[in-house]
Amino acid sequence: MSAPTGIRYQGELHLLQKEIMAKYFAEATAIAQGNGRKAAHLLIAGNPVELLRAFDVLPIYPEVNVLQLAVRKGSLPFIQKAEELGYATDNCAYVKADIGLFHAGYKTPFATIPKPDILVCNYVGCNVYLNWFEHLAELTGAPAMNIDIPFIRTADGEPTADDVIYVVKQLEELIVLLENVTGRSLDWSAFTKIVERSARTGELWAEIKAMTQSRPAPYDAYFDSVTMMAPLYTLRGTEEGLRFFEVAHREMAERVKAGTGPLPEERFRIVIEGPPPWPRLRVFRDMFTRWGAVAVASTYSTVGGLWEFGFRHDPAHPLESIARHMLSYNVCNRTFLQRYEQMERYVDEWHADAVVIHSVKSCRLFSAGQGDMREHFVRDRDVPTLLIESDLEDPRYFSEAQLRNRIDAFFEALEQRRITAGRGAPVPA
Amino acid sequence: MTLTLDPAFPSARYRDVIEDRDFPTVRADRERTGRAAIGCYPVYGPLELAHAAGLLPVGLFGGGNRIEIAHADSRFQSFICSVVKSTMELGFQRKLDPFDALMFESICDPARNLASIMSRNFPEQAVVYVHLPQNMTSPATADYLTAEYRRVLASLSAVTGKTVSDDDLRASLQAYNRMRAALRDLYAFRDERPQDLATGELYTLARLATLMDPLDVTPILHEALDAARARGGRMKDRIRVVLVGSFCEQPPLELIESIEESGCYMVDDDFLLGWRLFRRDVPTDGDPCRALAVAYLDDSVHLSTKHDLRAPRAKAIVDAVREHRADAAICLIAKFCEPGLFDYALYRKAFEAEAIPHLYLEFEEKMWLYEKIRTEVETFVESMLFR
Amino acid sequence: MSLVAGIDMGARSAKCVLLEGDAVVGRGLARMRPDFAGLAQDVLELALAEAGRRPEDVAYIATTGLGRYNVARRDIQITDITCVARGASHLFPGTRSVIDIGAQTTRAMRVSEGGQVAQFRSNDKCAAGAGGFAERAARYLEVRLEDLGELSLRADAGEAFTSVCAVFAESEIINLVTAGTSIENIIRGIHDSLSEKAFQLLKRVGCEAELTFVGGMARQRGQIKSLEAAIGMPVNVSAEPDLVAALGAALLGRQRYEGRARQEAAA
Amino acid sequence: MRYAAGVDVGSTQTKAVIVDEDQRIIARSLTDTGAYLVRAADRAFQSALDQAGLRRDEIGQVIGTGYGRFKVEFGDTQVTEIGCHAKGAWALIPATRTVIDIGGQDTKAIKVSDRGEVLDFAMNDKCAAGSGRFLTNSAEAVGLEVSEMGARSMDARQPVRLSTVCTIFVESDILSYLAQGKRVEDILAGVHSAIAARTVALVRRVGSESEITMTGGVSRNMGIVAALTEKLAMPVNVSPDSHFTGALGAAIFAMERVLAGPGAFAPEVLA
Repeated sequence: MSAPTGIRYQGELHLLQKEIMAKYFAEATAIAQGNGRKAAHLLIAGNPVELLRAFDVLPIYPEVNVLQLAVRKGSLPFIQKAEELGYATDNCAYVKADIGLFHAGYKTPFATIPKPDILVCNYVGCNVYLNWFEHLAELTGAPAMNIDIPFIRTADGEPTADDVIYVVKQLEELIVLLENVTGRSLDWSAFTKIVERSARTGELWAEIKAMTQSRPAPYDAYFDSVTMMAPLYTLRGTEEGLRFFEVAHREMAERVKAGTGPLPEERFRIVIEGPPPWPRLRVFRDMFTRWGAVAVASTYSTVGGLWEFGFRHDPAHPLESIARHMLSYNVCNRTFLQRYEQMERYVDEWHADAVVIHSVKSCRLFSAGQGDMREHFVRDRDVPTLLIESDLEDPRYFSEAQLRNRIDAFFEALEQRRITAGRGAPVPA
Repeated sequence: MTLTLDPAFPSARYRDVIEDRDFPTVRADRERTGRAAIGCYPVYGPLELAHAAGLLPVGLFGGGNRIEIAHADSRFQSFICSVVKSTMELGFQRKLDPFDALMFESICDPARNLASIMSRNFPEQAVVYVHLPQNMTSPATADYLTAEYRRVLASLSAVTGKTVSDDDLRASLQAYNRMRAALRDLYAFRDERPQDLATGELYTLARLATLMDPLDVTPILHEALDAARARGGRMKDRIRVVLVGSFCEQPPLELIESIEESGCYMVDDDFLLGWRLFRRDVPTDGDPCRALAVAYLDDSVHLSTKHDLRAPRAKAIVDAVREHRADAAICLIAKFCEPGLFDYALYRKAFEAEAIPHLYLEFEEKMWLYEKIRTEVETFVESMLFR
Repeated sequence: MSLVAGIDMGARSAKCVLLEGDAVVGRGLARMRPDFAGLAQDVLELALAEAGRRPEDVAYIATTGLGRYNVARRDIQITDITCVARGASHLFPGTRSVIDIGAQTTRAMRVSEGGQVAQFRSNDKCAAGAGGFAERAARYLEVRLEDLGELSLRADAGEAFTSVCAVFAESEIINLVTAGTSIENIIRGIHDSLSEKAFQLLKRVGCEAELTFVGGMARQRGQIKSLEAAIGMPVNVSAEPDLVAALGAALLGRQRYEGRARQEAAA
Repeated sequence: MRYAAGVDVGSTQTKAVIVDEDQRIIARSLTDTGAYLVRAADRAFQSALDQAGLRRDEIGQVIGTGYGRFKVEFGDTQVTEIGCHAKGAWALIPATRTVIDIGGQDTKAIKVSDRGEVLDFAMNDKCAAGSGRFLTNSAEAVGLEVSEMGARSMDARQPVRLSTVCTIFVESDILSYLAQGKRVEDILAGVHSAIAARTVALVRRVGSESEITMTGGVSRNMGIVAALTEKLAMPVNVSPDSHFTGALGAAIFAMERVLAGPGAFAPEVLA
């Protein structure tokens, strides 16, 4: 049923990304083969990767590993392995794939994932993270720590003073734990340099994101942003990571100047909410490409951190700025209504025609209640909004015919209104 | 006649009350005392704070199987558990009007989003959100939770306009201590003489305790214990089971009854667990907010929404089976409940390691037909009795 | 000598097995209809007719299946899971695992030596792979249900079905036909997806040899082959795989009946 | 006189309609889809042509719609059934502002402008619960034809309450009720009310503006129409041609293109 568009989405940047990610996975494999370096498993939402880098501990994100599996169409057997062990069909498929991966010796087509020397559960919004790392702790026996990040819950939408103190104290405890695991003490000046690089990376990333405000958008802020997200988490704070974003910034700025976009023609500017369907990403993107629909902004690209509205890491107060990053500068730890506001800014400041909500079964943090979100945008904001469902990891929940039908109907209606606007209504028989 | 339907037993008076989503006990309390009420979403919240602030804390356990979901599934998808939807539905059907405020806690992702969505759709109710900590190993956590409780207390007294003294708090701690102690006694009695206290009866009483002021309900619990003691039922040929997985969304009373009548005695369960979470009384000397915080961190029973790296829950369940001399465990898990479903994977591993027979069942509060579950429980019991 | 009847009031049909000692002397089968009591009577009479016996020869009736409580004249009702396990290990004493694919539900069981259920699991919502799916598929593909088995054996490759929901799986069938996939390969794909789902359940209760395959779908040779391929071991299949629950009921009924007789003799 | 046609390849049935320049229906045909979509489309179109006494080359434009719209190989282009049901319902009953269509796998509620354009639409989520297939399976469970359900359900006394809208598990619910000795009529009424409840929830998403028109084959089930009317507390239009609404909408889009030439609406896609 799929209609391949034959459009080549890959640019310079995608090639560079492939290269540095391959290098990253080679490092991971080397650790798995016992080169003595330490690896920590942590999670993407509001990740405190700077601290790990300060101890030369390689950050391993189970989410990145399992989405790689899904993109390579290899996630299902791992999911099923976990289901044999008693995990339910309704459990998050990211977790199931990772558990399956553990039982398969962490061997993947792209890397051998090292077992964790330490489990850092940065509990930033997602409650499933807690179950996930609890199970990994049970399976691997690695030392584990929950970093408890109080959720945004006050009228002003900001963390409380006590929240910041609490998180900073926990980060100090994490430092002690890392010192025990690595047998070295924290080199503060090296650490502040890393935070400094994170700040500059954030600056570049924020500017890159602002570029999609221009017409046409130089890149797709959903399908192409994911290309830039992996380095943002795995390499943030490193020289190489910083270089990647300098290259990205240059390439995108040139595209803006040249007025080139990802598609031959930008017919619809959309904001996409929710994680992508990794198992069928290309097919899914083609469904939008057929209509000349380009994402100018996406909430998913702010899972790891929300930089476009001004947050930067602060080398002068490294721990406190990391705490603030975890507490309030990522989409996961903000309230559902704050996400509405974020999307409204995207619609207004990025000049979008419509909102597309991709609801994934696995991730309730994102999806639970998106019907209300649709309601808000359609009723209160009069923004055409489409709600579609599949999953981010489990191919069994991707119903191609159904998705195509809804996406076609949605853009058909937008286009029909454009065409008939101003023209007299045809008289029915 | 089954025990549960014994009209002379105190719980029989409340069988309908606990399923009535017009909240008669709450309306009666307001008429008598004129005080406002706060609906408390499961699993656990600091009820004492609300009580001290002059609110009647009321357990909000969804819509049960009498409410038809007509609006809420336009907000929440098919893969979201029923209690989230039915709570929203209660709002749309104006059933939450008796409440001036609603309390939600950081128990799972859908519940957290629900708190936001409720505040958007029903601004007339103040939404109080409590972030319960998940780092049980840090010395900083007790300070955090104490501060959090002070913050919550402030927003609660903002609802009633009452300034709360530490003595007010101590009085409330005491009231809930007594209520929880009475429930502990009833649970201990059922463990000892399950033939004289059916789970349906115990559940009705425990559920009633979530709908009334602790000061008013405790005498009823005492009365029930005496009535049960006075019975002299014959022990039936049934297996003793520990039931886990129903700590948040609640199964219909009829389901609890048909499970027991399919041939087992429930000698322990986790129904309404948040309302009887503490192992012993909360100390009433010293800083009451800190006492309540420490009780949650260090002195509460295992809970699927509390991730304590010091004490694996699977071990706690296995201990419970031993402690209650149970023959088996039944995992009765709410459909789409991620905390419950994740825990099952760990429980199953532990049960198999310990050779404890177990049965896995899924339920929904809005269930109406129990044939499938009945068949599975009967089979399970048959397989144990004819072993 | 008196007879013991096992009546299985199943989802799509009612079945009856008459036991005289160890021998099955009568069988009855009728399609489901709303009037359960009458239906039970019919299958019993069909069985009696085959056995050439009269109703008063029936000393004991054990019922099972969804409508087990709807037979007034029953002596005992037992769940179909217990009965299937007992029936399977009577037919194949080596049975340690059982897969039961009926019209409505797919079930996997681990059974003990005596034929008691040790662990079992039924298909849950959104993983509904049961015989009904194959029935509807047959209608789509314009072939007779009883031909599915043979057609599937002629497949050169099985088409994988990814959807967990049988409703969407049906639309996948249409897509496959449109894409020009051969009927044989599609049917093989249907059998494979039922096998896959059954195997997933079996793995959850623990798979041990010997495996006995019962239920209506076990009548289709293609389904048997596909299941053996999926699990990677041979499966036992009896001549009348959809009568196993009724047989189990009769056997358990006889056990109770004889026990009672012994007690009376002792008294 | 110029003519245009619409062919609606649905998951259960395929419909074809031919209209003239005044958008009058001059031929309509209906056939079971089965698994061979291309054949079904051709069959339906041919019998409509025979009925109208026209040759293929006399049809200016043909637009395909429905799940199998890409299989209308002789068609000039495709429009989704959402667009076509809106257009068709508006053509049949111009006052229509909300359209309800219960399809085999998808139930739709569509908000329509006074020009027959889609303003908003809502469909059942990923789960096929409460769709048309739910009816088929329910009919099987009580041993009836789908076409018999509506009339039978009108004799209900105490409709049962189903515990699921899952298309797969409704059968076991129904059997449990039969086991409890419930009347078939009461069970059918329960089935209809369950579907109506799901559908009304969808209608609320787009806003239940009058007038409401129900389209598609299921609209011939008087039991469901009654349940919908009751739950919506407002009348529901059903045109005698409601079964052909999708095909009619497609035919009208096709005729607009015939009359206005390029520029009239039909979706343009890049690839």
